[in-house]
Order: sequence, then structure tokens, then C-alpha cells
Amino acid sequence: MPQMNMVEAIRDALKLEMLRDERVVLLGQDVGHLGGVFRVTDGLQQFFGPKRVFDTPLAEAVICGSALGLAFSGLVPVAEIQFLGFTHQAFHQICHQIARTRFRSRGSHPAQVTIRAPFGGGVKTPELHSDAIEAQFVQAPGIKIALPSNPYDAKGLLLQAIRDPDPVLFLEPLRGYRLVTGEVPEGDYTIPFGKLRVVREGTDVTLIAWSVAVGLCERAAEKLAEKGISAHVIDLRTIVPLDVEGLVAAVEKTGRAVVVQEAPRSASFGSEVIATIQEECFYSLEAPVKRVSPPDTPYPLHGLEDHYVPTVDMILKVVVESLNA
Amino acid sequence: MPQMNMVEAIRDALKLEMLRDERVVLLGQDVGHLGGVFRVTDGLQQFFGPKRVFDTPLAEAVICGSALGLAFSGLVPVAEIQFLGFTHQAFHQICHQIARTRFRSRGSHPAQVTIRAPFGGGVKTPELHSDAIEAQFVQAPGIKIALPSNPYDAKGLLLQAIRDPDPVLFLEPLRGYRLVTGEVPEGDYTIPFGKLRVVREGTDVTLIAWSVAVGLCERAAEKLAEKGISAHVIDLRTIVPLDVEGLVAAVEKTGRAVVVQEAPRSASFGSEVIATIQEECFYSLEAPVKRVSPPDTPYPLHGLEDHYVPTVDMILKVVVESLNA
Amino acid sequence: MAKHTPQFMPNTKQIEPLRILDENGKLLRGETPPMSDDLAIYAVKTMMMGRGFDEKSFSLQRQGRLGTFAPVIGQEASTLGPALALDPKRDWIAPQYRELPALLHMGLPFESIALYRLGRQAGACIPEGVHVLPHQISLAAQIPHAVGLGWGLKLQGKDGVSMAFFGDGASSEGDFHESCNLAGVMKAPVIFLLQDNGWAISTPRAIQTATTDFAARALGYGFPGFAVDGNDLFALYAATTEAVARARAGEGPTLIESRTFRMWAHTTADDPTRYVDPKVLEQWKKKDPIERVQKYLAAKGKWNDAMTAQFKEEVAAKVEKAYEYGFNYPPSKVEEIFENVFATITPQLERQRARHIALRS
Amino acid sequence: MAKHTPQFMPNTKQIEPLRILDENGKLLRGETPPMSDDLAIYAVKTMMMGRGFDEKSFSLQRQGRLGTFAPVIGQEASTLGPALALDPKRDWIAPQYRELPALLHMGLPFESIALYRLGRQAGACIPEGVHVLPHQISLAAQIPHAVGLGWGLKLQGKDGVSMAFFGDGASSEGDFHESCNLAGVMKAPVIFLLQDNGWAISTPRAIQTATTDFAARALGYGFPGFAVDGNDLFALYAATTEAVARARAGEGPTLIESRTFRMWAHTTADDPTRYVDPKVLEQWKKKDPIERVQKYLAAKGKWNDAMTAQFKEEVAAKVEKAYEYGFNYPPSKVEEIFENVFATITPQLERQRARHIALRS
Ligand SMILES: Cc1ncc(C[n+]2csc(CCOP(=O)(O)OP(=O)(O)O)c2C)c(N)n1
Ligand SMILES: Cc1ncc(C[n+]2csc(CCOP(=O)(O)OP(=O)(O)O)c2C)c(N)n1
Ligand SMILES: [Mg+2]
Ligand SMILES: [Mg+2]
Repeated sequence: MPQMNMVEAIRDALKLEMLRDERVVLLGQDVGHLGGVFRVTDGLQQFFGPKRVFDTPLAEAVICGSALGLAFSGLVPVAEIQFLGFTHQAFHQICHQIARTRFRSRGSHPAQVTIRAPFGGGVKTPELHSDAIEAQFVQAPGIKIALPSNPYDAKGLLLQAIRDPDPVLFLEPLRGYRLVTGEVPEGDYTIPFGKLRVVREGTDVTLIAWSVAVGLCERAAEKLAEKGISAHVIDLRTIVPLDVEGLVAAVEKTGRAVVVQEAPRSASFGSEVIATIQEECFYSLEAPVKRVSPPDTPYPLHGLEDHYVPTVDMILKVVVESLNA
Repeated sequence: MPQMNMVEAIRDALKLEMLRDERVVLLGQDVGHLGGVFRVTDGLQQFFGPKRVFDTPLAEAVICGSALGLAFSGLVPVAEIQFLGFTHQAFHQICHQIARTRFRSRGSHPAQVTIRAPFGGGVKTPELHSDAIEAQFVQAPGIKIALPSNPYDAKGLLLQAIRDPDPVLFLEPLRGYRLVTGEVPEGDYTIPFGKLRVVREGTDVTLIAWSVAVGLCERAAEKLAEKGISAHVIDLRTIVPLDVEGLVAAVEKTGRAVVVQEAPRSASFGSEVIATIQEECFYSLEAPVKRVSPPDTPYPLHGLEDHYVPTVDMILKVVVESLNA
Repeated sequence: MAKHTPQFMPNTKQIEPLRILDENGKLLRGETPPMSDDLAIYAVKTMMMGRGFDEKSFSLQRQGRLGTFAPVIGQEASTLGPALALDPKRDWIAPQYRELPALLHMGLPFESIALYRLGRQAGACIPEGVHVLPHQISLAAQIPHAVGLGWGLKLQGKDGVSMAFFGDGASSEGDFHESCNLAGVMKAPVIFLLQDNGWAISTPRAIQTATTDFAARALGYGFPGFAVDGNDLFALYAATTEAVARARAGEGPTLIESRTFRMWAHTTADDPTRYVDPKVLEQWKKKDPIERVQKYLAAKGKWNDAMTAQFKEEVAAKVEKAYEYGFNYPPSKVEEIFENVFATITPQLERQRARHIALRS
Repeated sequence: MAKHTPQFMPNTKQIEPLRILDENGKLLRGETPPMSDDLAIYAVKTMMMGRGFDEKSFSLQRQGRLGTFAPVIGQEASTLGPALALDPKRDWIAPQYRELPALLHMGLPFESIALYRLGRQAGACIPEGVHVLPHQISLAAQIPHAVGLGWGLKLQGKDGVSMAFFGDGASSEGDFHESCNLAGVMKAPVIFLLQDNGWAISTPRAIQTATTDFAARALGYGFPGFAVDGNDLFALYAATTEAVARARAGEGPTLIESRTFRMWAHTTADDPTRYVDPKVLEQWKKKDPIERVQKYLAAKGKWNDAMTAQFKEEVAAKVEKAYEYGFNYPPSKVEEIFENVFATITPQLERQRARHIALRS
């Protein structure tokens, strides 16, 4: 199987799906001639021509809003927002329009739209490029949210996203873009939404994460293993829909859980994970479920970011707390 | 003491503060000549003149963004967004600009800006007028969020909001606008942020709410009292900052808690309340903390809204579950 | 230092709009009728249907039987004139919320509108084959959709045109600008139909913008801008027909500014006597967009007062029937909340449904 | 049916920009110098400081010692010319991110910029008395702030003017439109300084908009629009000076389109050889905005190559010193994350701080 990094896996999925389904079109800032500021769409405009891949003006709301119109016309758009932070400029189009159009029209005007955006810290980007704001979209029912943590998942989840009859926000971790590589099958495969992945089996404590934090948890689990602590690590893969059953099973297995995320603490998806666990398997809990996350402060300039994002060490400390609780 | 409804109490606060501090200006759609679509600012332009109260073009982003500029110039703006749903059009200005400017400028450019917006269900408004999206702003650190549930709090919290050196989102419950009346002192008083209010003392179960759901909990508590169940009811008043200590004390008092809200379930502020309780007073809990909230579906058209929002009956059922747990 | 003058100076006075029919239904000098008498009769009837429906709805709303809605009264020509230039089979409309005659022309049934105004989820569905985008509440948000739709049709080699309706108020939103600019770049077949009806709720045009002419904004996007008498069905039809022809020919978008007046309240929740000058209202009454065409046809012996009275009754009966249908529609069920959130309900939402229904029963 | 023509038809070709100094530093026929030789010398030096700082920063960034930043090279006149028309004591600038010479003129010290580029929170602080809004990353988001600021000064009876800088790319954002429109309505003393440098990262102007002239957009907001040669310091200064005078006199905003070219990469993360035609780059090299003024002064005996060389060294030394300061700045502390979130830290955040620090130590 070929080795790919995340960028390559995503590009591979886009290319495959564009070959398979000629309704698929790409649009966004710099995605065409340049192939994207991270080269994710490199070569695609050259390969598929300028009627399948579009450079657009610098305007997020109309990138998303016109993607919905493209879908109404019968096409299957995949829009790129250059950095997730800038979805805020299109927030009304994503949350009020794309997410709700099926409901608003009682099914007559669905939105088979995918919006891709990179995000996440650790690569010294300017302000607003790193913010992990996935939870804000969870409060906009109607849009699914996929957050791959590795190249294999990225390809399979993206193929699923584009084909999904519902709109999907597809969030790509900047830190993993080129760093994380893995085996990725050449052909077509999809990964279903709402099914979490058990990254590593364990018995003492359950580590819960999505996107780039999965890698952190894996590293923490290795360190814990050295100390004789067996961590069960799960990757949620999609936060909408959430695999409630899978989550409950994973927590019940150990009775202890720690959620790790890059988003600020309050009203984050980590909060939701804890609330769900608490409601669904309260009696299996041997200790409070804890969050490892940045505090409720803005993502700082890059000179401070190492002080902000979760670390393996923090996870270890919190796991020990949980075990001693 | 005069009796006022919420609209009158808010108007009273605006007028008092504009008299006290001549830097205070109001801006928004229809807030001037008409006095607001709900007459909250009725008479204020006539009283203070057209250089203190401004009708603006229909453009939420620049209403919020220019409010920040007005603050930079030395004024103290209070902007109205006609319905909370339309803050999405200004989401980048609120979350990236207003909320962060103090942090972004390391204190050199703070934002003494208040944004008022009504929201909430039960009054048969068109789409997007009812949506309870308060939690989306909690993921934007730097802005405080006040949600009064009654006229007395509305006045005291608004006076606090306008004077607060930090930006404040002040959310007014549509259903309570004219319906709920109460005694409101005539003069100046403020209610501090981050201090919850004990609405009713009780010993068996703690009901947690903010904004219009507080009234629901009060009615539920009355019904519970008839059945011999003593509910402790708290009104969070502000969700940023959250009164963590007060919350913990209120839950520890009874060992059982139910959160009631109008927002969709997942990654809501209710999730945060549960997560916080779970982390902070896990060992005092006798039963899982439950949510009474709409499901993860969009706010429907008004013909369906009674099926959507929480009811007193739902609260009663969940309390009984909690007591039996 | 020498004085240098900006190359672009704003007009000091509004440009004359295109007019074809005067207030008495007479063709202006040099003009020929842009439509057949049959089409004009169809237009009169469609405008009367819109007005009749809204009159009835208004009284029902005042009785508390309907939700808030925005009546079209006064803007019947402004909405229908442009729509008549479209082909309901291949073209599309993205409405704001005050375009009833246009939607009727596109084939949206009275029953569907009645249901929507009754707050019934079923009324939200746009029937198969009706080329109208979903009901919109968020101002200007439909404009990007219209652009994407037109652009997408063009990409697929279809010759459809899309038309976005929006108000003077909505034109202040960023979505308007981003949409026009993208449509210009993509040469998308889109008509931007800006209805300046003088007001955005209580906000007068003078506070909405300082420009004399909304149509001038088109220059900033590289396509033509057309200012038209918004109570003149013929002028609107003629201007839009030309814009549609350009769009179909691949020449891109047009911005049409329709200058009209909102004769009734903004919505049933509004009290315009607080801000509309009754004298101005009186002046606009004389420019009634329906009467104007009726007079034109009457002069040709193709319309008369008896026909007006008779058709009014027909409309009343149709409206009655539509609301009957609406009132008798099966009651809402809690399950509907969970329908059409996703194509297929997710297991997570299914759990929530079970829980929600259990707590409600 | 008769043919009707839209009243507003787009230009087929770009309008001539205002030019005062030609590429060889000669005054164009009929023009007088808009500034004194002393001011021109100050301008040359300030532009050289901007260029020198960015050249040095670029090489440091390539060594991995700095974060990403956007060099001004090529746009020195485009940024400084307008700023020179401002009074740093009463006027304000809301920058995008590529306006170093303008910020230097307003009094922002090299040290502060060095710290910011090093990613240090302390570099984010705008020193007291420097009339510059905070560093901005979100494109066009600062334009509404500039409008509110100008409007607010006017409300308080002050005669300050605010100037928002933004790019051709940023001008496609809704914030641009909403800001211009509001400023027009409020007659706010604002200069909208649109730098068309040909590119938004890799997106050429032709894909950014179909209009021939950004300046024409002003008509849609009811104020003047001025197209100016963006590499001609004198033209920029002259046009802006007149706009500032109008703004101070209560006559409202002006949109200035500065036509320039981005000579270097978008940022240090960008590779423009993938999309910029080297021939076009070569042509623009001949229009260097600094050399042009140097030649003008040289012809008057007020500048020479030795001065260029000497001042370059001076700048290099200053830049060196600024980065020395930055590199030696005390290391970041975890506590800083919690500073300036609120005026006073909340008890809730204090709990989080204690927890966060405990988990990190
Ligand atoms: C984004 C948004 N902001 C505010 C509102 C509230 N609102 C509803 S209608 C209206 C005025 C609209 O004016 P205009 O666009 O001129 O249309 P008209 O009602 O005159 O037809 C306002 C402010 C809304 N629905 N959407
Ligand atoms: C709202 C927003 N969208 C996207 C970006 C990413 N981005 C940074 S610079 C840039 C291009 C800006 O072009 P322009 O406004 O012409 O300014 P220039 O870089 O040419 O000076 C883009 C797309 C951003 N910073 N903000
Ligand atoms: Mg209007
Ligand atoms: Mg540019």
C-alpha cells in the first residue's frame, strides 16, 4: 500500500471522487492554479480543467453560499475555506443556510455540500489560523462534522463526506498535514460517519479524542504503558453524528475517562462528551471524567502557543489523577 | 417600587446610563425613530437626540464592527441586533474582533461594547428569531454573556454590562419581554457578573437554568412542591463568567441536578454545566445530571414549536427520574 | 498644490428610471408595448391574486390565526414584472419574502403558501418542478444561492437564468456585495432584482444608503445596472427581458433597481403610521401598479370594472379554499421535528427522538 | 419591442489613474510638487526603513527565527503616500498587514514590530499615543472599525480622520461593502485605501473582480472614488490630502484605489514563481516607488547614491538593533495566556489558570 501524508490522502480522495462523479466541483481561494496554499488541490485544476476547479474571490460567505446554489443546480461542490477561523465570515451561510436547507424546505432542497478547512495549532501560524472552533457548528443542527486524525481516515472520511447527501464540514489538522504519514489504499473506500475507531485497546483508562489530539493520546498511551498503565484510546472521527454507543462502551470498559482537545474548555465538544458519558454511563464511572484542553482564553500568538495547547505530559498527569480518584 | 416588564426595565437602564454617562450611544436597525421593533428604545432618540441614538443600515457585521470603532474613539456603544439569530451575520466581528481585541492588542485596545439581542421561543416568530445560540459565543473567549430572566435582573445586569470594561452580549428573552413583570427599583443599581441567583431554596433536587427557562423551573418547582418534592432553583444570570462555586454549592446541596435550556442539546451550555458539575462535585452526585432541552434539530416553524421547547411537564418527569435514580 | 479631482464623483440627483406606461396606463411617447394583451391580462390577474391573498391573510393574522408575514401590496408589478421575463421551466427565483405574485407565476400553489403562513412544516416544502428556492428569513442570504445556482446551470451547459429578489434594506448586507462580485467574475446568468420600496421596516432609504442610485453599484462589479419604475409592469418586464437575454447569451449578470413603495405595513407585526408620512403614501396610491395595467387594457377594450369585480371574487374564493385546506391540515406531530434534519436520521438523533417523545407523552 | 439600455454600463477599459511623477522621477506636464523636498526626503527614508526591515525579516524568517509575515516591498509609496496626508496626532490608521512604512510614520517603533513578528504577545500591544489599530489577520475586518472610529471622533466634535488600508482581495469581503455604505450614510471622516497590488496570494485581480475600476464602487455609496498610480508617492499624497480635507470638512468618505504591485512573495510561506509572470514582474521593477522619488530629489541635488548607501546602512543597524531587542526579550511565560482576556481576571478563569499551570509544571 502506498505511504501518504494527510495532504496527499485528501488530494487522492478529491481526485478519485472527481473521476468517479463528474458533478463534483472544487472552489475556494487559491485552490485552482496554485493548488491551494498547502498544495492540497495541487494539479487538480490542470488535470480536470478550469470548469471543475475554481479560484474564487476572497469572500467566504459567498464561497459557502454559492456552493449551496451549485448544489441546487445539480452539482456536488467541495468548497475550501483557507483556514477554519475564516468560516466565521460565512457563519450565517453555513449554520443558517447550508445546515438547515433540508429542514427549511422539508426535504425539497437538500445540500450535498462539503466544506473543507484546515485548523489546529502547533505550526506557528498567524492568529485565527489555529482556532479549534468545531463545537460552534455542533449547535447548528443539520451539518455533519468529520475530523480525521490520520491519512487513512482522511481519505475514507472525505470520500464519504462528498457522497453524503447531507452537508459535511471536513476539518483537517494543520499539524498532521505533512507530518503524519501512513498506509493508504489506492482505490475507493469510505469510512462511515458516526462510528468511532478504537485506536488502541486498554483496560485502565479511556482516552477520548478527535483530530490531532488523537496522536497526542497515542503518545500518552505509550508512555502510560511504560508505567504499566493500560490506556484505551478512541478516535471519534465524527462529532456529528456522535457514536454514543461506541463512546459508552469505551468508557464502560475502563470506568475512567479523559477527553483531550485543542478547543477552549467551556461549551466545547469535550463538554458534550463529558455530559453524554455522565448521562449514559454514570454508574460505570469510577472517577470524574476530566478534560485536558486549553483554558477559556483566545489562541495566543505563536510565541506562546506551546504554553496553550495540550501536551502529553498534561494527559499523563490527568490520567494519574483519574486513577487515584 | 414601580412594576415593570422586561422591555420597560431595559429601557429604564438604557435611559439611566445615557443620562449618567454621555459617552453612551445606541445603534441598530430601527432603534431610533421607531424605538425598536419591540419598542425597547422607544422615545430615546426623541429624548437624547439623533447624535446619541442611531438607526443604521441593515448590516449586522458593520453594526457590531463599527461599535468597536466607536469604542476605540472613546464612546461607549450599545448595539442592538434585531434578533440573536442575525448575530451570525456578524459572527466574525463579535467572536474575532470584539471578543478578542483586548487580548489581541495586549490591553491597548479594549472593547467596552454591549450587544443586545432578543431571542427565544414561544412567541410564534419566523425562522431564526427564536434560536438559542448562546453557547456558540462561549467558545469565543473574551466576551461576557448575560441572560436576564426577569425585569429586576435585566435592569441591574444591563447597567453592569454597559459599564463593564469588557464586551458583553446581553440576551433578552422574547417570551418574557412583556409577559413577565416585577418590581424594579427606580434608581441606579448593578448586579455583578458571575454570581448566580438562588431563585428558590430546596433540598431534594437542583434545577439549573438561565434566561426564560428560569420561569419554567419556577413553575416546575411549584408543581413539585405540591407533590412534596423540594426543588432548589438557580438562575445563572451570566454564563460567561460562570459562577462555578455557586453552581457547585447549589448541586452539593441536593446531590441531584437537572439543567433546563432552549438550545439544542449537543455542545450547548447545558453540556458545560454538566461537565463542570461532573468535574467539580462528582462525589456529591447521587444521580446523573440530566438535560431538559430540545433535541439536536433546528428550531421549527411556529406550528411545531410547542413540540420543540422544554415544558414544565418534561422537567417534572426528569426530576422524578433523577429522584428514582 | 494643484487640485486633483476624483475620476468617480457621485451623482447629485437620482437618474430617471425606465418608464413605459404612465400612471394613467398610457404608453409613453415612442414606446411600444413590450407584451401582448393576453400576457398583460394574465399579469393583471396574477397581481390581483397576490393582492387578494395578502389582504385575506392580513385579516386572518389580525384574528390571531396566522403567523407574521410580509404583504406585497403596492409591489405587485415590481415582483411580477421581472418574473414574467423568466421561463418557469428552466429559470429560477430566489425570493426574499415579499414576492407572492412572482411565486404564483413560477407555479407555487396557494395551498403551499397558506400552510407556510400557518407555520406548518409542510408549507416549507417547495413542490417538485417549482423553480423557487426555499422561503427565506435571513436577509440577503439567498443572493449567494442564486449566484451558485445560475453559475451551476451554466457549467452544466443549461441555459437557465436565476433571479434573486431582495430589498433596499437587504442590499446593505455583505452577502449582496460578495454575490454581485462573484457573479461578475464568473459571468453567471443572474438577475439581481433590488426592490427599493422606500423602507426597511422603519428605516427610510436615506438612512439605508447615501447613493442616489442602487443601480450604480453594478459598475463596481463590471456589469450593467438598470433603474426602473417599480410600479410600471411594462418597464420592469422590458428591462428584465433584456437582462435575461444577455444572461442566456453568456454575457453575465444585471442589477435591476426597481423603485416602488411598500403600501402596507412591513409585516403584520408593524405599525407604519409611526413613521410613514401619509402624504407620501397618498402620492404612491395614485401610482397603483395594478390599476395602471387595467387602465391600459381598458383603453383597448380588453378590461373593465365588472371584470375587476368578478375576478376579485374568484380570487377570494381561491384564497378561502387555500386557507380551508390549511386549517384542516392534519395537526402537527412531534415526530416532524426529527424529519429532514438529515437524509436519514442518525442513530444519535434516533436516541434523542425516543427520549424527547417519551418525555412529552 | 423597443430596445432599452441600462443607465449604468460598465467601462470597457480602465480609467487613467492620477499620476504626478513619472517613472524617471520627472513631474508630469502641468503638475506641481505636492510636497516639500524635506517631506520627500523623509518619505524616501521612511520607505527605505520599511523595505530594509522587511528584507532583513525575510532572511530571518528563512532561517526559521520568525513567524510568517507579509513584506511591503514594492508597495512602499502605496502605503506611505496616503499616511503622509494624515496627522499622526489626531488621525488614525487601521492597517491590514502590509503597511510597514505607514505604521512607522504613525510612530510604531521597530521594536514593537520585531516582537510581533517573533510571535511575542508584547508585540501585540500598540504603544500609548500611537494612532494605529491592532494588528489584523482577518481580512477586511478592520474596515468597520475604521468607520466606527471616524464616526465616533466626529460625534465627539473632534476633527480626526481614520484611514483603513486593505487589499484588492479584501475588497471582495462583505465587510468592505457594509463599511463603505455605513460611512456614506453617516458622512464619517474615513479614507478607504484599497491597495490593488495585482494579487491576493495567487489569485490575480481578474479573478478577484470583473470591474475595471475599484474606485467606481464609491458611486454605489454616494461618495467620490479616486484611482491613483500606486507607485507614485506624489499622486497618492495629493489625492489623499484632498480626501482628508473633505473628510475634515464634514464632507464624508473617499475611496482611493492605489494601483501598485506586490514585488515579493505574499508572505514568507508563499512561492510566487508558481503564478507570477516574470515579465510582468520585470516591468514593475522599472516603476520602483522609492527610486522614483530618489531620482526626483537627485535632479534637484537633494539626494545621491552615496546617501542611499549610507541610509541603507543606518536602516540595517536599526533593524539589527530591533531584532536584538526581540531575541533578547524575556521568554514567554504561561501566565501570559491569561492576561488581557478580561480587564480583571474572573474567578472562573482564575481557577482555570491555577489548574493549567499546575498541569504544566
Ligand atoms: C439578516 C437579517 N437581519 C435583520 C432581519 C430583520 N428584518 C426583517 S425584514 C427587515 C427589513 C427588510 O427591509 P428590505 O430588505 O428593504 O425589504 P422589505 O421588507 O422592504 O421588502 C428586517 C430588518 C432579518 N430578517 N434578517
Ligand atoms: C477573512 C480572511 N480570509 C482569508 C484569509 C487568508 N489570506 C491571508 S492574506 C490573503 C490574500 C489577501 O489579498 P489582498 O487583500 O489583496 O492583500 P495583499 O496580500 O495582496 O496585500 C488571504 C486569502 C484571511 N487572512 N482572512
Ligand atoms: Mg425595503
Ligand atoms: Mg492584493
